[in-house]
Amino acid sequence: MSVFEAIQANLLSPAVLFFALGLIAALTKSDLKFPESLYVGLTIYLLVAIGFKGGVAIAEAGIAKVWLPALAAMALGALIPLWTYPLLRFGGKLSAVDAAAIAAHSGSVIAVTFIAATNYLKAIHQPFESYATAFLAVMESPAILIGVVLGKLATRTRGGADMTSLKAAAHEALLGRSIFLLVGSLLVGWLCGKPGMAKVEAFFVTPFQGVLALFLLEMGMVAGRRLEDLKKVGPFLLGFGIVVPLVNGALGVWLGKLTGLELGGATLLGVLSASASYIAAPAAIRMSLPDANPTLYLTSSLAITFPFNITLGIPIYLEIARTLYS
Amino acid sequence: MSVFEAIQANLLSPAVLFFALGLIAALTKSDLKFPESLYVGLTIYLLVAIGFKGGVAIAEAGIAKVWLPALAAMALGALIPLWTYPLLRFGGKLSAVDAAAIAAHSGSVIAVTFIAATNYLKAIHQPFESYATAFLAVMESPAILIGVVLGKLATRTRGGADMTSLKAAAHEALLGRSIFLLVGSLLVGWLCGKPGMAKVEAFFVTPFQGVLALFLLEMGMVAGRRLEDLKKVGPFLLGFGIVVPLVNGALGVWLGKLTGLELGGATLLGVLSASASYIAAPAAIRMSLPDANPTLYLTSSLAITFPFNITLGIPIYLEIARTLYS
Amino acid sequence: MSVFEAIQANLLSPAVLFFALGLIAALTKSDLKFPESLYVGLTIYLLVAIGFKGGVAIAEAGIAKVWLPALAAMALGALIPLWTYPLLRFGGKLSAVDAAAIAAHSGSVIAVTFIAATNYLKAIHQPFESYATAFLAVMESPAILIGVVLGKLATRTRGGADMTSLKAAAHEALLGRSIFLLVGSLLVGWLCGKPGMAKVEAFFVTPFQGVLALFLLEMGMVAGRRLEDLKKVGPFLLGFGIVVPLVNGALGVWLGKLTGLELGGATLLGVLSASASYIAAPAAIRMSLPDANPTLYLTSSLAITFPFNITLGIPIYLEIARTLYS
Amino acid sequence: MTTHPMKLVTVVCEAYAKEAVTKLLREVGAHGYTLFPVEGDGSRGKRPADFPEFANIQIEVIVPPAVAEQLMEKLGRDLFPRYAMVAFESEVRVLRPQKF
Amino acid sequence: MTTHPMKLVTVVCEAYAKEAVTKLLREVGAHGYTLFPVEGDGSRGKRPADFPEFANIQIEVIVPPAVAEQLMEKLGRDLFPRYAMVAFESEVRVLRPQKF
Amino acid sequence: MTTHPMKLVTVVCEAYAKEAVTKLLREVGAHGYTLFPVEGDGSRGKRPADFPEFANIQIEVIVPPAVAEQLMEKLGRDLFPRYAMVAFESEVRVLRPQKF
Ligand SMILES: Nc1ncnc2c1ncn2[C@@H]1O[C@H](COP(=O)(O)O)[C@@H](O)[C@H]1O
Ligand SMILES: Nc1ncnc2c1ncn2[C@@H]1O[C@H](COP(=O)(O)O)[C@@H](O)[C@H]1O
Ligand SMILES: Nc1ncnc2c1ncn2[C@@H]1O[C@H](COP(=O)(O)O)[C@@H](O)[C@H]1O
Ligand code: NA
Ligand code: NA
Ligand code: NA
Repeated sequence: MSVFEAIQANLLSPAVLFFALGLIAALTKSDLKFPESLYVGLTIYLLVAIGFKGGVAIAEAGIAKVWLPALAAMALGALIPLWTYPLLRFGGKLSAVDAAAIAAHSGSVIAVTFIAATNYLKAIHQPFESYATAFLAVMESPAILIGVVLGKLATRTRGGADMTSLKAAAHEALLGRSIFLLVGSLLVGWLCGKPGMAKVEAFFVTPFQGVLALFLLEMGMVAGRRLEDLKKVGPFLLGFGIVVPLVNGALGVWLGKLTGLELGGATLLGVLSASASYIAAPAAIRMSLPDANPTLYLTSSLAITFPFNITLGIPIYLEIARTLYS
Repeated sequence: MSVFEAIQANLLSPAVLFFALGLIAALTKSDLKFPESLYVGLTIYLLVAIGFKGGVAIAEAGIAKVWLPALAAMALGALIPLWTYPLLRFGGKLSAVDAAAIAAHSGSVIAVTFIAATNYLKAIHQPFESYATAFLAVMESPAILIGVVLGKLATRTRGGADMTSLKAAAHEALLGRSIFLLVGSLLVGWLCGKPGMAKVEAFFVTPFQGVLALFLLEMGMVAGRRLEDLKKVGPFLLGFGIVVPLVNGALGVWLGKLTGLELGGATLLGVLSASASYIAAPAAIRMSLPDANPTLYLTSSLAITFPFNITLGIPIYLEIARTLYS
Repeated sequence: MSVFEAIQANLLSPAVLFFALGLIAALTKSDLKFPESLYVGLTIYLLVAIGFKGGVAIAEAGIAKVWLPALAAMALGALIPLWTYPLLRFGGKLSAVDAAAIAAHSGSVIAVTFIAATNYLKAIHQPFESYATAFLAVMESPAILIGVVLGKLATRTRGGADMTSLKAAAHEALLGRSIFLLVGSLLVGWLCGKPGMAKVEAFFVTPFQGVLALFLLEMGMVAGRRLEDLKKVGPFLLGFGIVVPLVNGALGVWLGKLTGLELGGATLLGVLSASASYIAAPAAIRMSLPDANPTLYLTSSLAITFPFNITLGIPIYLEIARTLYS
Repeated sequence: MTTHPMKLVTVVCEAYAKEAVTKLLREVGAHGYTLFPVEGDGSRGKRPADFPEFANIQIEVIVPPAVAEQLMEKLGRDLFPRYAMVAFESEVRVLRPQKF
Repeated sequence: MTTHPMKLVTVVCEAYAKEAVTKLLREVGAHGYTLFPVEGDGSRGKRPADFPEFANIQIEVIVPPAVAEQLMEKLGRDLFPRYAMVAFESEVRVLRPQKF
Repeated sequence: MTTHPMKLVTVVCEAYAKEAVTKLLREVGAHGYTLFPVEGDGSRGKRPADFPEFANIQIEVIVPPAVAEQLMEKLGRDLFPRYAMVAFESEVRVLRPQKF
């Protein structure tokens, strides 16, 4: 299968098409709207399901196989903000706090993109390490923490207040609802193992792809509403939102190979490095760096990087992995 | 199986029994209540699932088979308000705006009745064209538009204002949430075809009938609350709500045969013609003909036609089709 | 399998582990929160599913087998408040209204514990009578009614007002949403029987255990928030919340044997007797005995009896049954 | 267009008090009310509204001044001691005084 | 810190009137509004808000007194006869009068 | 029954400002608050409340007049520049002044 065919197969999957339908709903100003509690319910389901599945996979594979690439994933989460910050600050001429906020986002990860990638790999029969969910679970916190510290250092003037909001950021980065659910379900899955999976598989695994399609319909609407902000962010961020994921994706794949992952797992680590959170990170940043401009970091991660990744990015990272592994 | 047995089998299905349970909840004033977001979530699920399945069916059957009966369905949607309007206006002595509103409702369609009919056909092993969902998707808009135009013509006095509310009605009729979801999911299903279905079947197809049963529990409660309005609507509308669906049902079956549908598909076109919306149409009418009295059109479609159709109507339309096709 | 192994198997099930995760979320003050409508949706699903399944089981088994143990269950529901009331009043030195409220709770039942018990029995391949759900459906109302009457008798001073709130309590005890849903779905299942089950099994049965796990995550959070009230209730209620379920559990098992149940069914009757409602009963009591202190009865049933039952209690009641039946 | 003075009485309380409050409203002769699902914090702890026991509502009712006084008095006497509850009144102006 | 007087106009109505009310707000020149999903009871029956037909909303808008008067007048004339609706105004004080 | 004057301070803001606002309430010494999930429209665009980023809340707090003044001042100084937010105060009357 050529890259071109791979991209086409991805574009015609229900998940991506429902995402496009959501975009259209937003652009045609249809009155379609998901109630917030439906959004929350879908999120809880997806995080618990992916975490549980990953935990069971770790129990099967044994921790010996997982710790090294997981550590690499954490390091990557912390390093990405460190290299993107100067790029944004000096290349993009952004204010310190905006640069820090966007840097935190590029280091962060988003479960939906990861899930879409696993579905894609499954669809084209490319095997992968299911315990890769562990990397999803550990990459987010370091990225957010580093980003917030960068922002605070750059704006330290009021002293005392900073410590409390750093603490709030740490609380959010470690115990915020999406990370808590993901890590917690991973642990539950780990403790349960295969016998536990047998009990709940019909709910957490079988219908999973359909739920994802419904969720992407909602995400399409949310991203669609941000599309008009593309004009506001300027050409630098536009390019940043596509080129930096490509670089980070390659970095992730390469590090995956280095730490002993197979082709599938390395692709997933690439996808994670390339992805940028538009749920957990914005919440943490809005609370700990309220002076950063949400239009910049949200548009970049939600309206540029996210659509790029789920349409073109995923097949490209796989292609990068194939090149590296051949 | 005799009509009598067919009706009995239908009445003892979980869907119809849960509808009855909902009626009882409303009549005994139990404090049972579904949160609105659960209602919205169930609606979104049902519309997306039915639309997607229909789209896949179109992809399988090929557009060549679908376009003619679909066109007939659209024509039927537009014609029904045109013949019921004078009946309501002169037979029922209703005001022009009320006649137009009720006429729009009789032309419109309701997904739940359609779904109940497909389940019924499946249960008694009567094959049908799955792409019939396409008819569901195209009948609603013409009916609402014609109804609103009739109402506007009859009450044109204030000139300018009319055009803007006609435009609002058109927007609602074409992009209102239920039509948007149905048509959009149909297109997605069409583009995905069988391979897409394989991915999401476990969510959109397997549990579908159970979700419908739960939804009908809610619909029973909503219809039950309208039951006391039966006294207010008078004997004409009571008869109208049962006789007109029978006529339209026969019309639909006949047109289905004419345009080449099999027995099952013709039955479904009959069910669609006979059904009356109590979700999309009321929303459109309340916004574009606010002077029409909701008690009249809602009671008629929700408390008379809908319960009649899902209990007795569906087996009757099938019987009509059997007679016509034998 | 020894009791110890049985308990361990239970503790490592997804349901119990997700409950623990919910406790941790509450104790670490994570901002994880389920929207109320998700909670309501999960409750509706669980009650309808369990009721429907039980009704189908009754249809299969025949009413002849069910009526005697069901009657015993009702009697048990009424008797438990009668023996626990004096214990609370004179042993625990509680006020009359508080004693009545707590007594009502110990007689009441909670679907989640029952469901967890059926899952547990299924997991260890212990057969049981599926129609046991009928006992769940009939035990709650008598317990609440007796409890409220006890409370009213003890505080009768204002005359007239009492009758109206007794009537309100009866309405709540018989038509309150959880009892209505459970009894109603039981009837629907009974009328549908096996053919109806075939239609909705994929929604109401297959994913059931997974939904339960998600629900217990929420219950863990709710129970966790009550944990700090443990200090307020004093040692008597702490002991009461564990010892009384053990006594009632043994009583239930014994009565189950007496009325002809097999080992599995008797265990379930024991679990029901031992369990205490923290949903339906508090609602009824808060409305009809508003002077009772919710901290006492809620902490007792939600933060003591419930966690005890789903972790240690269930395997213990099974062990009691094994001893009695050997 | 002339507007007329009325009182707006607002009650914030645990959801289980709904029946008791609306019964009181009927007794004093209010013609309607509006109910909000809310979250809250107060002397009886946080009410995050994710579970019936922690659910909170706000009920607003427009009534003539005399009815407002009666209502406040009964709320304070019968319901304040039993339920998590706060109540206050304020001045509003309406178009159709006969409606309330 | 000085605060400035403004009017708060509150509209409680069936959810289907949302378009009509927000259109009116734009016409009279309001700069924003806040919308609450509510339940209610009134002369046109219970609105338990579990189904679009029975859904109820409250819309609050802060406007200068002159705009409030205009708004109340139009509400009373154009929308009261057509929709389940209640409206009232009250006095509030804000920090940034130019915002409204 | 005698009622006592209090101030009701209302804050409408993006949901992400919740922590910042409730922290401020604790600082000025408020004893409770009520929170409404709302939708809205304002100078910073529509907030349809279907996604955390577009979620909107209204927080109402009853406080003595002096506290209200302090609260409004801090809101205007510390939070208005950072968050989508509107705040206003109005006069209400309560039964138990010591509660607030
Ligand atoms: N000072 C206050 N301002 C606004 N709302 C309050 C205040 N105090 C209490 N409430 C509300 O009233 C409910 C019951 O209050 P309490 O009985 O003090 O726990 C709380 O959950 C809040 O929603
Ligand atoms: N007296 C009242 N006080 C507060 N809200 C009211 C009152 N009357 C009506 N409402 C609200 O306004 C809506 C429409 O009122 P109505 O047109 O009287 O049915 C009701 O559903 C209530 O939410
Ligand atoms: N004039 C207004 N009246 C009522 N609420 C408003 C008004 N302006 C803004 N709001 C509310 O305050 C929120 C934030 O306003 P803004 O910062 O102007 O976007 C909006 O989403 C609305 O909910
Ligand atoms: Na990343
Ligand atoms: Na029709
Ligand atoms: Na019990």
